[in-house]
Amino acid sequence: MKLVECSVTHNLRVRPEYHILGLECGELGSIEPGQFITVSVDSVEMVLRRPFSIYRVFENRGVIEIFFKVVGKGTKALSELKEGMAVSVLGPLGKGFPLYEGVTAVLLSRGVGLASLALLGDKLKGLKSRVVTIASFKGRDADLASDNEYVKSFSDEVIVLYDEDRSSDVENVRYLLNKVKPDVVYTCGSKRLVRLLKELPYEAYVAWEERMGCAVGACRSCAVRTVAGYKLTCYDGPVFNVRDLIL
Amino acid sequence: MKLVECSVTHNLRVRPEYHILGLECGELGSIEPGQFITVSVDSVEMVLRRPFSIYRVFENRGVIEIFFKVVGKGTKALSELKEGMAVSVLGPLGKGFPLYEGVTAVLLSRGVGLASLALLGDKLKGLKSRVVTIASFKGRDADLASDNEYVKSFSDEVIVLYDEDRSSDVENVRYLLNKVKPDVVYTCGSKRLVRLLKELPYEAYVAWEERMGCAVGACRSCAVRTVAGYKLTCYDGPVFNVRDLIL
Amino acid sequence: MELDLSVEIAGLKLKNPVMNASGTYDPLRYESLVDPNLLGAVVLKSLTLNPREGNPPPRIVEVACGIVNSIGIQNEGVEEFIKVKVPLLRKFKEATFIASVAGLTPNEFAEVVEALEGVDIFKAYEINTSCPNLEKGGVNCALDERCIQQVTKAVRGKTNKPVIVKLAPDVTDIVAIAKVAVDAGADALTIANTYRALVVDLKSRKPILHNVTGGLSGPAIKPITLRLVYEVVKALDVPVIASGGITSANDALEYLLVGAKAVQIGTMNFVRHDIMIKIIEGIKKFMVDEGIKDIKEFIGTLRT
Amino acid sequence: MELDLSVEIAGLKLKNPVMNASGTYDPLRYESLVDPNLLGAVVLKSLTLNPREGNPPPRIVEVACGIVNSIGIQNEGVEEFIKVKVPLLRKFKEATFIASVAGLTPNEFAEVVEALEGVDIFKAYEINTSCPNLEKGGVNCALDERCIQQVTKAVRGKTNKPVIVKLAPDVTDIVAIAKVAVDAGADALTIANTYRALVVDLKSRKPILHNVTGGLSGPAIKPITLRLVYEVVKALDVPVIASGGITSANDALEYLLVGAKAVQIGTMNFVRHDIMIKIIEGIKKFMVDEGIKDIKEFIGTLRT
Ligand SMILES: Cc1cc2nc3c(=O)[nH]c(=O)nc-3n(C[C@H](O)[C@H](O)[C@H](O)COP(=O)(O)OP(=O)(O)OC[C@H]3O[C@@H](n4cnc5c(N)ncnc54)[C@H](O)[C@@H]3O)c2cc1C
Ligand SMILES: Cc1cc2nc3c(=O)[nH]c(=O)nc-3n(C[C@H](O)[C@H](O)[C@H](O)COP(=O)(O)OP(=O)(O)OC[C@H]3O[C@@H](n4cnc5c(N)ncnc54)[C@H](O)[C@@H]3O)c2cc1C
Ligand SMILES: Cc1cc2nc3c(=O)[nH]c(=O)nc-3n(C[C@H](O)[C@H](O)[C@H](O)COP(=O)(O)O)c2cc1C
Ligand SMILES: Cc1cc2nc3c(=O)[nH]c(=O)nc-3n(C[C@H](O)[C@H](O)[C@H](O)COP(=O)(O)O)c2cc1C
Ligand code: FES
Ligand code: FES
Repeated sequence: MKLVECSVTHNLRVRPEYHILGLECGELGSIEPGQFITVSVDSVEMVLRRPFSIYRVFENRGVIEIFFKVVGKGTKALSELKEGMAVSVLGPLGKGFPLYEGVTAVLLSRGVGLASLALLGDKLKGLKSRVVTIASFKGRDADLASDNEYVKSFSDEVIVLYDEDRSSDVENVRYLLNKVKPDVVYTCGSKRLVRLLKELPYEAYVAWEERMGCAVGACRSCAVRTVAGYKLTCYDGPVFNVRDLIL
Repeated sequence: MKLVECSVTHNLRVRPEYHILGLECGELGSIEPGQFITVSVDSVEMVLRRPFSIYRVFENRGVIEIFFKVVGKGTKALSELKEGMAVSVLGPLGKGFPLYEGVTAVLLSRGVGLASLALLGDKLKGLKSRVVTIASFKGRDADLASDNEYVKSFSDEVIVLYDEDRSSDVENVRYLLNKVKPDVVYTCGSKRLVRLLKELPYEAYVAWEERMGCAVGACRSCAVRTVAGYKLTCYDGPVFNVRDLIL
Repeated sequence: MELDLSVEIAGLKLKNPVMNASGTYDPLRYESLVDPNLLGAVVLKSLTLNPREGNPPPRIVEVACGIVNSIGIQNEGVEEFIKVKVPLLRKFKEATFIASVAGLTPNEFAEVVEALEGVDIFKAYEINTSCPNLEKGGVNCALDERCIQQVTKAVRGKTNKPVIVKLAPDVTDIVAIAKVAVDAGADALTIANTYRALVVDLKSRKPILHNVTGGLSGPAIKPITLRLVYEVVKALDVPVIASGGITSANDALEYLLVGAKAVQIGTMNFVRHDIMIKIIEGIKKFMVDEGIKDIKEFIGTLRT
Repeated sequence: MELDLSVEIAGLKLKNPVMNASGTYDPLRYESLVDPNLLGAVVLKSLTLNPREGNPPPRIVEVACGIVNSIGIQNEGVEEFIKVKVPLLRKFKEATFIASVAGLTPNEFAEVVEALEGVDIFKAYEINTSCPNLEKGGVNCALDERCIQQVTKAVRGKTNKPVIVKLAPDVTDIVAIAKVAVDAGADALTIANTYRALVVDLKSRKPILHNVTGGLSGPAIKPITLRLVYEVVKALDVPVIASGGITSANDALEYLLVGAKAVQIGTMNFVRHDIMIKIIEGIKKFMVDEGIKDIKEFIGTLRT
């Protein structure tokens, strides 16, 4: 974990409200899929740093990308960053996903939660696992997967679901998972999906999200209830076995 | 007085730490020399608007200029504004200098206080008065008058004084004023100069500076002591007869 | 959709729940920017019996997300106010005026109210208890339950108009002090004034305000004052007007959600001079978006 | 220039006046970013007798220039702490550790101190009085003079190490409560903890924190806590450690100017994780610029 001043290499608006921000940070140390960084937006009015999953890594160039949705003041400010501007980055933080070789894995994402799973898909592909990406979105105009070359590059199959045609209904997701019969499922912080995975027999991990203070395991702000009592999302997680979480 | 969103037309760094900011505000109404505007920098962390004299007016283009020194967080932020950015401007505010036709007037400024007197010089020139500008600065690298074409355009004479060669000493200023024997002297908020003018027999006015809240005469934050009790710098001033002020 | 923004506070009908906070707005000086007829109410600057010249400058300083002020209740005194200012205010025919009353002894509050009783434009009194009490060696009346009681009783004895007691926020137990005011006859409470604060300058090694300490206001204080309003509304059956750090319609709505019947805008009047009008518009927009016809149905609906 | 940054608080020598605030920093988790040996002191997270799991999430929320938290003193209990954590801390050989003690009854504080007495790495105790007092129906001990007195006395009876009582800021009269602590045996005071606050969400119409209210910290509170330190230093002859909204060397220096003997950094440890080191460097730079050789010559030199 390092605290570094990074410089913005690019800030792409991929959809209204969705941005991919490239940050040249030099050597951050080895990065596990599922780990995250925090960035500082402004240190007086907006005191807290914002956490984001590491979406993609360009190791040779010392560049990482985060993929975020504009939801409030902080992400608004980040969406306005221009090339060359400096951003304070802390990371990599937390513990990543367990990786398996030669298995069938489903990445089950909801919305921009895809950002927490992409780097994992990339790694799994390298480990010769079969990657089925099931990505659910509100509507077609929020679809972050269909045109996404990166996601296609590591996915053996990409299944896109929408609320607007009800294909994202839990029952349909259950049906799809049961059809794939994965060895392992990875998901992000949608409570609905985590609940579903708790019911199904597949090994499953989630990248959890909780409001954070320090993001390094010191302040105990980011507690999440597990079968072993409260755990810290930033330090013990953000990746948890879905069966350990008590929602 | 209007509250308008203006757009930055230019932001010139004339010396390290000194900027001229051009603002296209459309029709603000008639502007008297000595009046000021306030600009909003950020409305959460930096709650207060910042007051600046109106330095110059380009009536036909609906553009005004302010001339400011970077002294703290607000002016730092203003110094970083780029062309086309929006700035909230309130003005024109306060009461300006009394104007005289066909007289000999001295503009006696200190540092960036020149910004409060320039528009006045321009007006006096139009009124066929003789304008002697005496501008005092810390050192040659903070000299804002010598190369200033605008100041030269309205001044019949420009006398520049420095601390570094002690030409700005009060006694020398006294000597110079007594040599010019002006009908009226206009100055800005240097206490030392106001004290000197109180001792001299010339009619004299000062553009006073005090910390402000509302800037429109409602909150009573900007009190300045006068022979008639506290007056409001933003509303009764910022221009006062030096003899009315109690320092 | 026909929206009903009106609220009633101790019999006082307001066309909407948005008013200014005392000392931060003057309908005459803001005339070209804000139409006071559109506001829920207009609260005037606090008045004392005799003219007060206020504290020497500097009187205001900016801090992170706020300002600290020590005006010292500069005002012309109630007599001059009635003679000079009231006639000028009459032109705002649709405005609802509330007088703000201050004093250096409990009795002075009563005398100011007495002097104002004949002035028909005032529909209610707000009692600014954050004044030094000279009978008690200058301690802040608002921090002293006994003083709050005396002042409220003294004022209550002089008028049948609604008496709104404005409390200080920086007390150990706001409910206890609120209860004292209510028991002594307050019809409503304004919660709250500014927080005692200090700002110093490293270069000169001196306090920045001439008065040394001052009162903190602005966005910085909102979470604390919101908690105060929450506590009082939960504990007592008295209408509360909220004052503290409101910068937007959302901030105003948060106070209403917690149970305030109306809100006051203070510091933000210095920043965006037309903010009160913007906040009224923002509340309307929220009501439309959320399908709320009557703001009274929204007030106090916090779910805990 | 040879700079002397050392200060002494009730016999406890600190190499410089900069330490962390309890609950906002952990020397092990920050190890790659901050060398705890360089700090004036390291204050650990508050400990209770038994393990406490803390409040359900959300536990933290951002507000203008601050955060509001309700962790609920989640901790492993003093026994587990001594067994597991203390051995790990021993590697920081040059660090000065202060234990933070909490409890749900006055007696519990004493028991925690008793349990810690044998642990040589602790050079002093900070008593976090901002805890619900179960003997008094859960009211916050820090707001109750009687409870402050009982807790201080109970702790004082168990140790000869310096006892630093940490007070709550949101009280009517900080000097009165500080005096109670000092009279009951406190060697020093930490001023102050967080301010009770509330944050609500308009969409869900619910409080954001599961615990409803929480404590406000960060830059927003600095002017208020600075005033508290000023009042206590002026009134009482007791060393004060300041805690509240420090973001920079200048903020730290302002507290020292007013008379605090040392300062604690809390919330800002979340924002710039190496801030305490930066602040120590900034203080040194200020001393060089202003020609101050010994920080003790600067402390308390405010001119009013
Ligand atoms: C481990 C982790 C990884 C994340 N990865 C991503 C990602 O890759 N892409 C993405 O778009 N978003 C991600 N999020 C959510 C992202 O952090 C929030 O959307 C963002 O902080 C919102 O900031 P804001 O200022 O725009 O919103 P505001 O609502 O103004 O933020 C106010 C406060 O709430 C916090 N907050 C708001 N939403 C969340 C949330 N969902 N989780 C945690 N804190 C929150 C903010 O950090 C801030 O402190 C992640 C969150 C966590 C905890
Ligand atoms: C009527 C008037 C006209 C002015 N005209 C000019 C001008 O033409 N050019 C120029 O460079 N400066 C001018 N000033 C001073 C200018 O307003 C301050 O330098 C500026 O506000 C500093 O802001 P800051 O955020 O950089 O400084 P900070 O020190 O961070 O400001 C903190 C607070 O103090 C206030 N403040 C600081 N210095 C002053 C000051 N001298 N007077 C009033 N308030 C102050 C700020 O407005 C702000 O509220 C004028 C001031 C007044 C009152
Ligand atoms: C410059 C200034 C002057 C004030 N004068 C008064 C006053 O005369 N009477 C009063 O009751 N409150 C006065 N207040 C307090 C405000 O009315 C208000 O209660 C407080 O500022 C908190 O609200 P805010 O955060 O919206 O500013 C004053 C506040 C400021 C900033
Ligand atoms: C997340 C968090 C946890 C805290 N935990 C404790 C604690 O366990 N014990 C304690 O005495 N104070 C605790 N505090 C209060 C801080 O120690 C500090 O006094 C307060 O935050 C004010 O300082 P600041 O503005 O620098 O944060 C905590 C504060 C925060 C933000
Ligand atoms: S955010 Fe501080 S412990 Fe997780
Ligand atoms: S700044 Fe409000 S009266 Fe002058």
